[in-house]
Amino acid sequence: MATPLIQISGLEKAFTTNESWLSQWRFHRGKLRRHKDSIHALNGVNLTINQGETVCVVGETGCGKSTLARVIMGLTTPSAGEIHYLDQRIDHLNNRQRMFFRRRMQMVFQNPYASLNPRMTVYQTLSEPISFHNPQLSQSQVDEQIDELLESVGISASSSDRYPHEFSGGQRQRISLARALSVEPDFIVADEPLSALDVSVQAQVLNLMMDKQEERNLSYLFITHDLAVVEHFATRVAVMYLGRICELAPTKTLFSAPKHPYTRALLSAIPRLDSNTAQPIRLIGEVPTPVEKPIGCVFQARCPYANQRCYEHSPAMTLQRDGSSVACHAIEEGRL
Amino acid sequence: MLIFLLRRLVQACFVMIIISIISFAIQDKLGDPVQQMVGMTVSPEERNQLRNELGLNDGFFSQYWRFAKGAIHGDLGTSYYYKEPALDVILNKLPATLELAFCAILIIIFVATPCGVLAAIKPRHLLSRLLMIVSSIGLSVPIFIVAILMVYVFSIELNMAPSFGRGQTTEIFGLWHSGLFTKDGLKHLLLPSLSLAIALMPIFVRLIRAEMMEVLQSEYIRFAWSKGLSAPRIYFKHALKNTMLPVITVGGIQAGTLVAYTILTETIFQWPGMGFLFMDAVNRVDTPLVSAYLIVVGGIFVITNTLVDLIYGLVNPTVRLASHGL
Amino acid sequence: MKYTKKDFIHPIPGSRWHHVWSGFVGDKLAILALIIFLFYCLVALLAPLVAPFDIADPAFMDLMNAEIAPSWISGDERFLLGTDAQGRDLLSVILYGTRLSLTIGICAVLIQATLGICIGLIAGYLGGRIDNFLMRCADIQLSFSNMMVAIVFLAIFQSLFGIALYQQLAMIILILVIGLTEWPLFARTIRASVLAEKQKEYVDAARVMGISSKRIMFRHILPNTLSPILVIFTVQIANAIVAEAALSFLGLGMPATEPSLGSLISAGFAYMFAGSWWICVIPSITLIILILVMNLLGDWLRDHLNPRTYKD
Amino acid sequence: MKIKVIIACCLALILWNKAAATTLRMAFDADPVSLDPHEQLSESTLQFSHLVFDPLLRWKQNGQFEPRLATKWQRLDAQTMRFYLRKDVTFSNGNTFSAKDVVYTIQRLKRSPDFRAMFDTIDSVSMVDEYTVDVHTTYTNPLLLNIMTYVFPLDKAFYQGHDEIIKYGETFASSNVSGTGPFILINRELGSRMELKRNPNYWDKDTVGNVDHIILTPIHADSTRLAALLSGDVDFIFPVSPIDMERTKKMPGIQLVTLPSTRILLLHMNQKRRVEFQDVRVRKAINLAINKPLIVEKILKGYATPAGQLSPDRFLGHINDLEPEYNVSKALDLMKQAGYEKGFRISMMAPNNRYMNDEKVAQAITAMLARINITVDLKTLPKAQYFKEFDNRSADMMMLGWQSDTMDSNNLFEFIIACADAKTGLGAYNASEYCQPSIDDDIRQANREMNPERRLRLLQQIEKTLDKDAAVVPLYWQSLIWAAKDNVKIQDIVNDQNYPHLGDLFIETP
Amino acid sequence: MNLLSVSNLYVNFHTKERELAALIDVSFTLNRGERIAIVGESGAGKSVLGFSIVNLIGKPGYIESGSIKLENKELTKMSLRQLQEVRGKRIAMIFQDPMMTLNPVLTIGDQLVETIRSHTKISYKDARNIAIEKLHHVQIASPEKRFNQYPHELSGGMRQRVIIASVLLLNPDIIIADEPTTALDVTIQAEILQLLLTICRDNGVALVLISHDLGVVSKVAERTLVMYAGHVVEEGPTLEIINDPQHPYTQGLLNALPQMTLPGQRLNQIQGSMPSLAERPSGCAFHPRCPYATQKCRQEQPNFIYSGVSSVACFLVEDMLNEFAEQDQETH
Repeated sequence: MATPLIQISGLEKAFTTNESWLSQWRFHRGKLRRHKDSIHALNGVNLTINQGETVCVVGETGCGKSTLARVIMGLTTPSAGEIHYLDQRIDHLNNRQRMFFRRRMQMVFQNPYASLNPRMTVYQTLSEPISFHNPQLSQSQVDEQIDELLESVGISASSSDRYPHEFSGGQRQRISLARALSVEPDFIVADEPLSALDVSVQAQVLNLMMDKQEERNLSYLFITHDLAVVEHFATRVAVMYLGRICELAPTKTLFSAPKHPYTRALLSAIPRLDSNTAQPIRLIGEVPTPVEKPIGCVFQARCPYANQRCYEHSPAMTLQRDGSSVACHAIEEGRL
Repeated sequence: MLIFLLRRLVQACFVMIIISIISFAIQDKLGDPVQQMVGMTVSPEERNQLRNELGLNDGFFSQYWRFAKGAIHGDLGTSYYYKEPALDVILNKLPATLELAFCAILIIIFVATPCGVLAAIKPRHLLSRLLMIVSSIGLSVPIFIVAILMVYVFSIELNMAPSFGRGQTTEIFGLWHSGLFTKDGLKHLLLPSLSLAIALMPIFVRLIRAEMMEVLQSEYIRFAWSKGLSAPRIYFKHALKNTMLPVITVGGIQAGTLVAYTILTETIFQWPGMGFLFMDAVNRVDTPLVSAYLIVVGGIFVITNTLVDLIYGLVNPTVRLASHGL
Repeated sequence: MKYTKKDFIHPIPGSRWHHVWSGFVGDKLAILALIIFLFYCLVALLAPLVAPFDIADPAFMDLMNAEIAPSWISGDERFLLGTDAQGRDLLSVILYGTRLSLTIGICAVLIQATLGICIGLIAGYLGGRIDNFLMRCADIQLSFSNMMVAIVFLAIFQSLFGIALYQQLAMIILILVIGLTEWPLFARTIRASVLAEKQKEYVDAARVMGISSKRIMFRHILPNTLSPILVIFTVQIANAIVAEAALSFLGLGMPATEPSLGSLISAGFAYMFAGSWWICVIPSITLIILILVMNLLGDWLRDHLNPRTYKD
Repeated sequence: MKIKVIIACCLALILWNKAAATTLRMAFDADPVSLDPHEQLSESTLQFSHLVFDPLLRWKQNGQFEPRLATKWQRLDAQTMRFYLRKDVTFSNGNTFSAKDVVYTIQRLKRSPDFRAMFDTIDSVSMVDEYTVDVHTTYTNPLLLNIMTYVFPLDKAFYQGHDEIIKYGETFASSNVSGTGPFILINRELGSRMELKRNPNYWDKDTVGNVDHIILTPIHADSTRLAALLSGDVDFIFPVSPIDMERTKKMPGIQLVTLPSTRILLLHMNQKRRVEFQDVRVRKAINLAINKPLIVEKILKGYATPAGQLSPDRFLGHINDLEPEYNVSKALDLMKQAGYEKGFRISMMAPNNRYMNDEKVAQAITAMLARINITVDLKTLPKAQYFKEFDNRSADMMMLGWQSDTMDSNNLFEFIIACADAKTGLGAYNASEYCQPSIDDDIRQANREMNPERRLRLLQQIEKTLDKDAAVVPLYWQSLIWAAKDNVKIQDIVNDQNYPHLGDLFIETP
Repeated sequence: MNLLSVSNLYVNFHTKERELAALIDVSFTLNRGERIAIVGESGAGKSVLGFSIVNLIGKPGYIESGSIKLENKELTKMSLRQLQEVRGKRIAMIFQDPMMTLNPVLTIGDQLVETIRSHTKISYKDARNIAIEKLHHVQIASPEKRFNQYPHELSGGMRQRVIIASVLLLNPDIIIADEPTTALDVTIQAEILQLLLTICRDNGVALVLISHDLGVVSKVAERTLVMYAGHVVEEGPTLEIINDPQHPYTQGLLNALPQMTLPGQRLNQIQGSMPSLAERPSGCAFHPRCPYATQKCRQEQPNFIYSGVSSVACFLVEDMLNEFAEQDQETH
């Protein structure tokens, strides 16, 4: 049995949209009241990531998958819930206390054009974290490490004095990965690292990530909307909708037997090359913006199988026979 | 809407309190009101008694409180020179300045907009290149040189327009002496408002051009072209409205500069407005007038800013006043 | 697993500033503007060496030489640009005036920039209430316009402490007033760029690395906001010089004994219609060219670095 | 009040249309601060007094007196003078003018803070009959008639009861006016405009004056004022900056009138603040180092007379052969003798908007003093601030311009040279803090001396002492320069005191 | 006769230093009612091609030479006024980002009605009715309400529907859709594609779909053009291209897709990346990345040849064909 590396339980996050103190005042039924508008990006996420595995989080825009990544990395503080690294709770730590975990957990970002500081050379970009986290290293040791790192991601060490704009998107994403690897982490969160890349280059980066995983026994939390990549890369898949995970299953199980109505619709909607796929399942309406904390099942508004219970109670994750967990009343009740 | 105004009001109060503290500090520090009131012949004992009676020996805050209470009731002290309530003196001169600024704004709007649009839609046209060169130079010539040049050329050499004063005025509704309704008044208005406009025009021409060019690059303009709309429609309906949004914001900011420039223009053209009055008051050390001017100008800024925000909210549907708390 | 040599990807050559520079070399107007500006700077810097007369010399101001026309008119070889009403060599006075104007302009803008950058960075990076408060202040300050504040402040200072003290401190006060009143422009621009930069992932990457906020602000974000700063910097120097000139024209700037370009124009204004046009016209042209050049440079930088200046 | 203004505007409009040809639009550098002729002893107040009031007698251009409201006068004894008043004169509000008004006016003048000093010499005024008054002086006063030119009879019935005089204060008299003068005030916007119309009942029917309507606009800036004349916006301006003279002379249709005035510009060297100035050789050296003719030539373009003494040649005290001397080497020599070969540093203050090119003159002087190694820190201030500083004696060297109110040398000496005495007001403007008791004695004597010969000797004696002591640095007597359109015949009505008799102004209609 | 024929089109970008070629010798035809796709990675020039059809390439691009004929009218030679009549009425466009495509300060209704009224003389009321009908047609609920709303009040998918509605208003012959679903979520993408497909089929409208997503293309287009660095490298029926790609680039592109390998295996990657306009290599633009590149590829530009199922520009294919031909001749 794999050891759990990261454990997330009951994670919630709400953003206030009207920051200004003055704009929080509203007339409500003839009375002046203070009211904070907020968007509920995460509404109770439970997830475990085991050592050496790749968990993919899929979902559409606004489902909270990026927020999840940022909360895990401590870039935003959660409103509620806990995150454990091995057996230490890390969500409430301040910057100094978190420093140890910074070395253990790293992140690769979506936009290769923005994730590297345009005013810093590749060398500077890489040397900063290395010498920051290993102050004992001498200059030559740092240099050596950088050269090694660069070559290991397929960038010639001689180009370390160049600025990011001199590299192509794929190369930059390699440098990003090199930066993440520079502190020798064992867990990497990758937030849509491929979506800004061309198809031919996507393959390069994905290959590199897989190589590194093999090489260093890394665990990935891979966030994407591209199901084709997921199918290829993931050990387990979590499908998110409106800040909740609605289905969590091993990859094969998910793709062969999707259970949650949303997962089904999502899978059917992928335009595949083989022409024999069925008609996509149409969903009603659009993804709503979670201004109010949702009551009941998050998918109720677009679900063709929703009943009264779905509107009132939110379903709990239940383990299915084939190893997947689904949060759906309809499945629980055997309606689906 | 109500909340928006309420927010503005809070902000306005904040601004006005700061301004009033400053103006009170001036009044307090500059000159001895007792001396101004009774002249040299009164003995020091009598003066001190008078000071006590007037409360001038109290602490700063109680004095300020009194000043603020007076200010709320429109009492900003009495001008030493005019021997009238300072606020009255300034409000008497306000129409002149407002007319000057108003005409300058009109000129700016009606000249800068077409120029900026032309320069944006035909950037390679000879005329628009010329326009940009002229506006570059215009940006670099300080307003006082412009004004001097205007007087020299149009008044002295060509004798086309009078060089100073407001000319003949008529009274409207019994509260406003306007120079807008007589030929003489308009003639007097010509040079000052023109030089004021010329000083601010280049900023707007360039701003409108830059914004327009950017808007013209945008996807929705391309989409409008792809829909086969006519060019004027695209330029004036689709592009101009979007162009005007930042222009309005900057316009609001430039209102402050406009007021500052009226001081220069009024000084050169002897325009009997607030700015001229202010410089005079400074030279005469007429402190109540100086501080009253500060307060009035502060009020004007607060009002213009509110108006600009309102207009912005009306023109731009994405900034609903709701997000300001409608 | 190591990649074979063949797999290495070589980056695209060429540097960031390269195309800016090559564009610059291609633009004759920009080169001309830069040359003129450098010339001004050089002249201002070397005024004591370049000026034909030493303005500190008691013999410098000789009424005997008053109002001599420029040498090409009067034929007087001693005074290339003629003399002013006090018999001072106009060339020397203009050289020193340019030096003074530029000093005031640059120092004032340095103050603006320092203040604006700090406030902008703090407001943009920290956000929230602090941001709200600082930007409200900036809005208010901005809507009052620096000219207005400067006029009022200088006028008050003059009446409060008397002109005597004012004239001693004129330069410092001018620098402070112009410097302290225009910070919002910098602050807003910096804040806007910081907000834009903060969204970018390299900032998050740095945070994930555990790098301190201060270091992120100054080492990571600040260098990336430099291009708008550079543009504003250039344009603001021009504006500061104009502001100083306008204030001097109103009699609120440099005293006649220590003339900047603005006070030279102001003093020469009286002679404008009297035939001695050069006393006013030559400093005016000097000023206009200086400002024009700065504006052209600013324009050029704006076009090529293409930053977004402040906007709501 | 508003209605009044409207009516006035309408009236002005009507008048404008009816008699546009005889409207005089004039621009002066200042307008009267108050309508009360006794509130301030200033040029603009007196100019206004000559418009709306009439004096008992006034100066003619040739220096003679011209009877106005007093038809004739006669000395009864050493201390009494009798004035016979004009009959059939009415005030603008219809009240008739009589001796009671004169008595009332002189009594009020004696209360005025500004005029009090001048009228101290008058002990009392008595009414002999309806149209005769006797003026009694405390001692024999040779200048009584000179003083009487400042008596502009007020309407007693109009003013009495609310006639307090408050400087810079708001009083009845400061905003209401009733005089016998050639013009009636119809509209006034302080600081920007004043309108007057001809008094239809004016007593002087023989005058050639045909101005029906006057619009006075104060314009501070020399160039703007001149521009207004050149662009035809006004008909008559004062003053014209000497700088602009060359150009103005060339303009067709514009005439310039200049008169040497009696206003002396001088520098005070404060002996209390600086020990150096207590040395007569230093003072002499400073006098020698300043090239007065050059200042006059270059800065004032010749529109002034270099001065080697205080009294202009019109005054009794003037000594013909006392010319300004300029000699730097001699000055350096004197400095050496005094032990200040290396010079010293002094502060100096001058106004920058009071006298003709005052700031530039002051700058030129600093340059000249630098030649004898005296470094001058010059500050120039607007007049509102300058005179406060002057009263405080804030600088080592200060500039002053003085015009004798009585058109007599002794007035200069009393205020500028006499030892300061707060009680009598003597030496009130003596910023030199120079005190020479012998001069004080001479001044006192000259004040009572009726014999012109002896008086002449006394006054010249003072000038000689001053020259010997180099007590102050007399610079020059400033000229007055007016400009007008050709058809405005100002040359007949201007005078060296700068109170143009606009009632007598004739404007040619084309 | 072809509805649209593009032949030998060259498009350049004007820069200070030199002219950069964005499209090189591009030719293709489009028949009435046909749906074709232009596929390529970013920088391949596919959007430029789309925009150049209606002569809407943004500055500093311009058509250097070549012809674009709509039926027999030459579009490149038209005046602006004539072009404006073609745009919208005959050829309509759908843009990539629905968030940016609608004018933020005008209501949906305004933008729809003005499109109709600028091409046909018709009263506001009638135009409004048509607009509402079309909104209904693209499955927008309560179109009357939407009519008076501003774009920012709608979601992305809704906006793209509005854009499609506005394109349909004048029943154009051709719709050019430039990555119409890239900015949308998968579920919405499926719907929009479905909608587009239905509309084209039902009304006999020809569609030019510009996309980088082969999956999308395979669902919609009948014929596909593959572009690389300003060239069309392969053209043919979509199914043929997907099942039997000829050009090494097309092969690489398809092989790089994750579904082409077993899960957990290394993907078949192409080395390197697309060159920028300024650094286009000599000869065949693909040669630095091509595993089969020869000396000839580095020096010469391959011609477009028909290989049985599709047309390809590749020396490898050419050589192979020649070999076959020789073998053929030999066997004969």
